[in-house]
Amino acid sequence: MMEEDDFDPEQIKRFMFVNRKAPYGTVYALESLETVLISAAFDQDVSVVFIDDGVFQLKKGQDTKGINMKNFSPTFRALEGYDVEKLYVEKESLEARGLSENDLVVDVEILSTEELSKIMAAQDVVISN
Amino acid sequence: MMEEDDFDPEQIKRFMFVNRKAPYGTVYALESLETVLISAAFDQDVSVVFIDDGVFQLKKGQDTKGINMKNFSPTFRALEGYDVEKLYVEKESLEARGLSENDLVVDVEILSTEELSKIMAAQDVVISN
Amino acid sequence: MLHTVNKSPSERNVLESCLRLAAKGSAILLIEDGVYGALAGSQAAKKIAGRMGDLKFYALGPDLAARGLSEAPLVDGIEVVADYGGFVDLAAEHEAFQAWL
Amino acid sequence: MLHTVNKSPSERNVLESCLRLAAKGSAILLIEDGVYGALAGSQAAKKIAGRMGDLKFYALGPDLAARGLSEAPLVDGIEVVADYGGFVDLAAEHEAFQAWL
Amino acid sequence: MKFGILVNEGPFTHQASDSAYQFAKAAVEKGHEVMRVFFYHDGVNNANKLSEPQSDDRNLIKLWSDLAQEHNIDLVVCVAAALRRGIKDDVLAPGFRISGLGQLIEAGIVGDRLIVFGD
Amino acid sequence: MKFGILVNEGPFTHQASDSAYQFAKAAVEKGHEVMRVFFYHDGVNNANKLSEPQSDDRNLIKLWSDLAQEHNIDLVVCVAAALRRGIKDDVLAPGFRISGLGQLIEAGIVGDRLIVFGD
Repeated sequence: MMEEDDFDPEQIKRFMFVNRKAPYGTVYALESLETVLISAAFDQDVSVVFIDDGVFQLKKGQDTKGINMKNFSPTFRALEGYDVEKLYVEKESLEARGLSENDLVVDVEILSTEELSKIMAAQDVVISN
Repeated sequence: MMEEDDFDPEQIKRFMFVNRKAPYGTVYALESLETVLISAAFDQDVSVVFIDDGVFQLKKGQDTKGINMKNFSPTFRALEGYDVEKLYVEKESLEARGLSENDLVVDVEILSTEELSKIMAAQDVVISN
Repeated sequence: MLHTVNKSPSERNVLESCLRLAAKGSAILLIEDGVYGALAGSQAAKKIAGRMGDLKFYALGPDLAARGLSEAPLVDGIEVVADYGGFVDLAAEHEAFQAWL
Repeated sequence: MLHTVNKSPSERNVLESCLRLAAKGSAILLIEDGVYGALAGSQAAKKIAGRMGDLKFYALGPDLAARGLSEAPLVDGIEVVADYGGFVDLAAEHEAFQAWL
Repeated sequence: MKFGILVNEGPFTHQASDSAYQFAKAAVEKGHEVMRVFFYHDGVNNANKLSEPQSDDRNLIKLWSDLAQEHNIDLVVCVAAALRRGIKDDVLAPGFRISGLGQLIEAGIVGDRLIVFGD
Repeated sequence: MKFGILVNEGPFTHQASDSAYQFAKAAVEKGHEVMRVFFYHDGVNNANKLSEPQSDDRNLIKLWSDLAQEHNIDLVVCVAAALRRGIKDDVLAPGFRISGLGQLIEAGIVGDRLIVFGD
């Protein structure tokens, strides 16, 4: 963890984007993804976390024609091309919703609550919505 | 319950305003109260219900100076002057929050879930927020 | 009475409150994020099943599809409403309407 | 890490998620409708008490007062932060910040 | 049948306005009347004509304006909620008008059903 | 200490903007620097100068403008979120500017803390 006194503008910070909300019912999931894409240009240590209903953002098979919105779930697959490769999903959140890794549109790292808790505690900047 | 076919514009309808949200964290409680006040001018059969966190709207002793908002809880006492006299509180919601009738700013009718359920089912127009 | 529930049952207490207070004989339509409540096997599924005898349950098809749930197993007895026209029909058939928000 | 929770625990699952994932040694400040979580005797109170040993809990005074809770009994061990200056102090003392929304 | 509709949330942030629009459109397509859509709370932001969504996204403000024009639907924005949130005649999209909360109560009295969408 | 602040919700509907304002005010009063307040999602509505609350209510837009002017705080409205919601230069209150999401990331990099308020 960075100390106040020796802040170095060249130093890379750990940015974590926390997604706890389902897609489409609200716009937070989509607009958070837009922020993640922008953050990629800043050469920081970026991770994106999906917990609680946020895991539903990654569900395969979304078809939004009937609600007249844009299906943005394919964009998660584009993150790798932006060098955003740390996608974390909490195992407990996934299982509580009857989902498994095979149900997700993109490869993610599935973590226990304790593992995720440690990673969250090590962040410099946490952006939630 | 009114039938479609014999709608009479002179007939009085049952309007119920349902409050499920706490005050100040969001504006719904305040703006719902503004609607109740306006509805009083229309000579309808108006009731106002407080369930779940909505019961917190009626808590005595609110002091909003520190958050720079207007304390609107005294307005509930003014409802009687507008002939809005049916204020219902669900007993279960009140007790789950450790509150009793003495904690409330205004006289209300405290109903069991079953009693309230029957009254709700008999409404013509339900306005929630 | 037709009730709508538009919140995920794992995020908020909306479905729970609706199930507690909806009177026997009324209908509940799950819309928007409320359709997550229709998924079989969850905590919410048990609560819905517990009132399947005296309430009628629906879930809005376009909202299920948007969330990738068209093929997902739903609680037994929940009827999928194909489109917004079906929502309108339900609203017309029932004498009044209550949104649980 | 300083965490804030701004939702009532009876309406949403925010406090619960925060308690599950906040790492040992971090602090949790209840603000806005989150201060209802500080009330003694509730379901949430038990969950907070269960982590009182390894987390530090605070509740924002102005938000308690606005909701008529200045005199209400709080969960043992929750410290009331007198004003927004106290919130700023907490944010400065902890190396990072996470809002649970 | 005569429907009134209440929209409590603004465009984009919550699905409420989308759902209400789809409901209203389906209702008129089925031959029902949508006598009024009342916009309250953040719902008043649905009337902001400056809104300019991305080209591949739906434009809810325009959708409402067009539906209202085509089917003679009364789109009413609550004056008190709108003043707070800066929705005034300067930015009002076609087909919307600003009026009082009484218009909501009236929709409840005159309409056969009041359908509510919110957060 | 150098604070960045993120506001995710508009004025009045959620307490987020109030809490953020009180935090920012307290921070500068304690001698800290608030380098930037970034308005995202419905937060962009905090910049709408047409907002006219009742006379006995707080005017959050004016409070933000005044605080920014007094303490030289950079108030940045996200351009993408603002376009969707119809917040443009025509209605922008004094002290606010419209810019990209990069300004939020930059606040995270340059500031010592990023404090987030939302729904």
